[in-house]
Amino acid sequence: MTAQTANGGTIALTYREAVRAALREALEADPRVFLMGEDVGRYGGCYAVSTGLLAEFGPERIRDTPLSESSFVGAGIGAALGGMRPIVEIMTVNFSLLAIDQIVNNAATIRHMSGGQFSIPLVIRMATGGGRQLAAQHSHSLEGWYAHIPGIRVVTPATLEDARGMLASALACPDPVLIFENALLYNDKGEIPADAGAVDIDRAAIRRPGRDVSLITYGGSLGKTLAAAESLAGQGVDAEVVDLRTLRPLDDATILGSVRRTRRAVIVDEGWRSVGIAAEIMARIMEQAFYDLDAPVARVCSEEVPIPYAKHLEDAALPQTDKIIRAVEHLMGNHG
Amino acid sequence: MTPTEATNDDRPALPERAQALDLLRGMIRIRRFEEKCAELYSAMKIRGFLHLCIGEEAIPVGVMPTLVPEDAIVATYREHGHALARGMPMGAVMAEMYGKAGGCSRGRGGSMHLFDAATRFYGGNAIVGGGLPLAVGLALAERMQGRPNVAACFFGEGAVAEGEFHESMNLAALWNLPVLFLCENNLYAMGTALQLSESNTDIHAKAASYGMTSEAVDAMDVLAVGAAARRATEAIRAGEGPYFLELRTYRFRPHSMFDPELYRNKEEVEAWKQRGPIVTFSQRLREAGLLDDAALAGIEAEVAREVDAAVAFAEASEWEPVGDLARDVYTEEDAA
Amino acid sequence: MPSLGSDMEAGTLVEWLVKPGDTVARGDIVAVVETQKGAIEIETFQAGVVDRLVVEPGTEVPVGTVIAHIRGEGEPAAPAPETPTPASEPVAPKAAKPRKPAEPTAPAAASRARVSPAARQRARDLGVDLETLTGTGADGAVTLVDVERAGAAAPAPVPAPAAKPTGDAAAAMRRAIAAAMARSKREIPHYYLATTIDLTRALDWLETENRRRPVAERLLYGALLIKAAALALKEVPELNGFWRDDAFVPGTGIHVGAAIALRRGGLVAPAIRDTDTRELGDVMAAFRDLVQRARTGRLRASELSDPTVTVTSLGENGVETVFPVIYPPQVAIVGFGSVVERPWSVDGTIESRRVISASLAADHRASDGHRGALYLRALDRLLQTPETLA
Amino acid sequence: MTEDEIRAAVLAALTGVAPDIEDETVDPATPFRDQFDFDSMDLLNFAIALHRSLGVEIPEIDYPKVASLEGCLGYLSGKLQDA
Repeated sequence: MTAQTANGGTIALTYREAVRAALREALEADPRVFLMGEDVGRYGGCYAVSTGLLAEFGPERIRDTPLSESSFVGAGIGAALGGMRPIVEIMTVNFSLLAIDQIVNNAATIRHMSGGQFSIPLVIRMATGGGRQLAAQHSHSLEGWYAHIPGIRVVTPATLEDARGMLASALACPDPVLIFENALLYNDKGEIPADAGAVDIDRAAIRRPGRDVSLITYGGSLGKTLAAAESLAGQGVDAEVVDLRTLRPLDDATILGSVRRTRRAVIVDEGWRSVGIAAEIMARIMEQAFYDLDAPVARVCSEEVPIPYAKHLEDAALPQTDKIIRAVEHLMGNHG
Repeated sequence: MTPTEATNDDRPALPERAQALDLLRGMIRIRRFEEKCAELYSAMKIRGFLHLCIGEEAIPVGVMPTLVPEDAIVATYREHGHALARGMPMGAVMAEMYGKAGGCSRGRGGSMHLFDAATRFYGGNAIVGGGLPLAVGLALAERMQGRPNVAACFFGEGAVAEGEFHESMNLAALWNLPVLFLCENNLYAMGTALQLSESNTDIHAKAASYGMTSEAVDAMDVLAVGAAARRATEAIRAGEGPYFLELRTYRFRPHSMFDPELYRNKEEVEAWKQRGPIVTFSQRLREAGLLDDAALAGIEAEVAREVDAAVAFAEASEWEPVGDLARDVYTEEDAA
Repeated sequence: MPSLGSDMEAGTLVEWLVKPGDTVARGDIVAVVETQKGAIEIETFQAGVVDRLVVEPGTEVPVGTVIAHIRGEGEPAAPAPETPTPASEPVAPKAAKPRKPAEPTAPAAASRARVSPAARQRARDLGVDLETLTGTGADGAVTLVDVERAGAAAPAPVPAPAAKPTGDAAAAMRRAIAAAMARSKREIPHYYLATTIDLTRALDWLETENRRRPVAERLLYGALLIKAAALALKEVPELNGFWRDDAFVPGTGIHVGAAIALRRGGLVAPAIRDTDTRELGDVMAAFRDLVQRARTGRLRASELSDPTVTVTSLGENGVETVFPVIYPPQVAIVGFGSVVERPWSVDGTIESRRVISASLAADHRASDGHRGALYLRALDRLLQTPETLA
Repeated sequence: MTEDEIRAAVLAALTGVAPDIEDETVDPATPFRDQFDFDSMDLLNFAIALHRSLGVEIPEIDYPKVASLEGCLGYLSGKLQDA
């Protein structure tokens, strides 16, 4: 449950523990911060992220809500307007659709609609992504949808450092920030510096430098993409892996800088292919780096089906390492 | 649906003259302002949707004196009366109708989205029911910060059909929050009569079922509205939790400017006009010897000057430069 | 005709509820207008006497059209116009049906050869004829590296080490060399300078150095020449960069392209990035790696496009002096001949010394001979203190 | 180490430097420089490859002795017997 201190000033923990540590730190640092959502308190969080926080901080600040996403997300917006720094947890992105009116019509608009008089310093966390055989109402990746909306920020921590550090930056941001935690990552284990703290929420990161092709991804697909890059290295293809980290605003400079170096790009996105964030990134590459390209930009996305239950079908529906490798092989043609 | 007359005995006692004339002036001020808006709309100075509250003026004028400046207000898209009664400058409101930079929302909101930080006026919200969760959250923020303030939330009876209404009733009652719910029941949600949309048309009974105090009020009587609002705010400030007022009223004008009123007949409208809040209150004041022609003419002249000045202010106000289009989407303007 | 909504463009006057001479108050209903949403009663915002009704019932008029005159109290009656105002004319029906999309009149363009955008751009720079190239990219597309190889006059090496360029490919390369070099000679006004440099001290230092180095880390004097050429460019930066769009564009960093002859003909000049800042051993390692990969067909596209200047040496073949051709869009190329023993005056005494001929071909649009001479002098000076090049 | 093994190692080093060389076409007496267009870099790479596969360190001064297949085989078998 608690992170163990290891030698060399690092601690070993899981992604879940990293998020919890970030929540604890935020609650300790600022009395205006509180956590609100379904089963965040007594149950300990649907994904056990907030386990133990109720005992530490009490029911006023670890606030169980009824199953009414629209009103508690709206209440989070109202509380932010009223001077608080709410963290609202929605169990999964699919349930956020019950609150989409509040997110899109209120959280995203009020600053602009009020001529800049009111900011919404609100953080909404939610689980996203498939791969757990939870079928078509608990497995989708709609973060790209939210990235369509001006007025909100969308971040997708894929590493332990980001799980630990993005929350503090999101809370410091005066505008609404949506944090999408891919549920498959919660059990990821690793070591981070014991003093790991806030990280920026503006920039993409190059997780693996390479010269031959840019693999651009985020969230739950980062691990699969890095695995693909390692495998490709054995074939003499030196792939660069870009972790977007933030889907809105997109870090054009890092994305385009990478593509200009490698001249080839594959976008890996767990969202559906049509009209997704992958399409947006491809469009930006066409607009700004067309003459640097040596191959058509490719993408590996989820197949266009509601995510099915059976494992082999679900696996086939989601981006996988071998699909990424095949896409890269095609782009590379006969080049070594 | 025809109005039912309250008997003379039910009516609240008249206040002293100065206060009574303030109430009358407040209602006339809203009426004349909105009549000017209709004219300016026809002349294409004001565009978009324009929803007038003519006939419903007793509600904002009755409620606002019971609120203190620290209280928070959430209103609907039919909110000119609320904004003016709350004390927002008429010139800034009119300039907003024009879409000018001098408007209370810098021309970003228009008629439906009047905002004002100085008076804690959190906007006209043009999503039916969308403002209720905000008011719940504002009340939560007051409670969590140990402040004694009320979040007053105006909405129409059409909102009662929305899920957000019920979620918000439940949440406010469950958490015992200081919300004053003000349901302006004018009998028609656009063109759909209440009995065509609600299985139980007794709206205050729905609120009562959530375990909060609830009253139905003759909202054509500014004194009745004021008395009910005072009972409600006192109870809320005493820590008794949310309070619900069903304010029975009628709009004399169509839903918006572009409405042929196919859904109600002239006789019904005429019958309600006989009970108009301005005409009945004026009559009562005359009978009590508190108002004569000269005093009324004085009020009208004073209001006419204010309306003219507001129009002049709006006309003289600058247009926001298009170069500033993207301002106030994010607090720091660095997002793509 | 009052505007009742942003989407209302016109209204049809259905009925007048007043007639001339009637007195009207502000807010009175005066007419009924049919709109796309149905009939709506029109109120007047003006009190007075109806002077004249302008629009006849049944007429559709655009928003903003005067439909009646109301005379305020005390105002004189308006004279009746002799002809109807244009604004009161009926609205012309809007263009009815959407037109069918026009049939395409031009035949669809013949599908053109698959060439990547980067390759197409580079081919234009180098004057490489794309028709002559065989693509190695996705779906057989010509890629930047294909163009670079062609532009550098190299037979297209393919990744499999055993594969050999075919006769066709070699011929295509020859044509590509022709294009690139012809462009250079056509467009670039070359000037040539040469000097002889005493290399004795440098070679002695190198022999000592190599005795203490393991075989895999041994240095060739070529690495010393490359490093010296790079450092000298820091003193004459106008030789390091490109001529583009009628202007000199300085290189970002000094990336020396090392000309490497391929075994069956042809030549490539891949970059040793940031040559000036690398240690000599590192320059040697990079140089050796490039030669190895160039001769086994494993260069990367960026290595061929990165150079900001080129160094070529033909000394091993006994050539005394090189008169090199600039590789566009670069603006300079440095050539070295053979190391030969010559009688040489040292402090007034004739000695046998090992010397080398260094030459510079530079683009006269970007620099002048004076600067070129300073460059060769710097090169000479640097090679006299080989330990500072380490 | 047999002569055949040494020969195989030398040919492998040779084709590593110059993939287009076919074993059976190597003339034993003609220097690599004349036969395959070898330059000093190729010779260095060749020496490094032999060092890796056979563990024989060839000093720079001995490069002329390994400049042909024949010379190379003789030089190496001598070196390896010494060891």
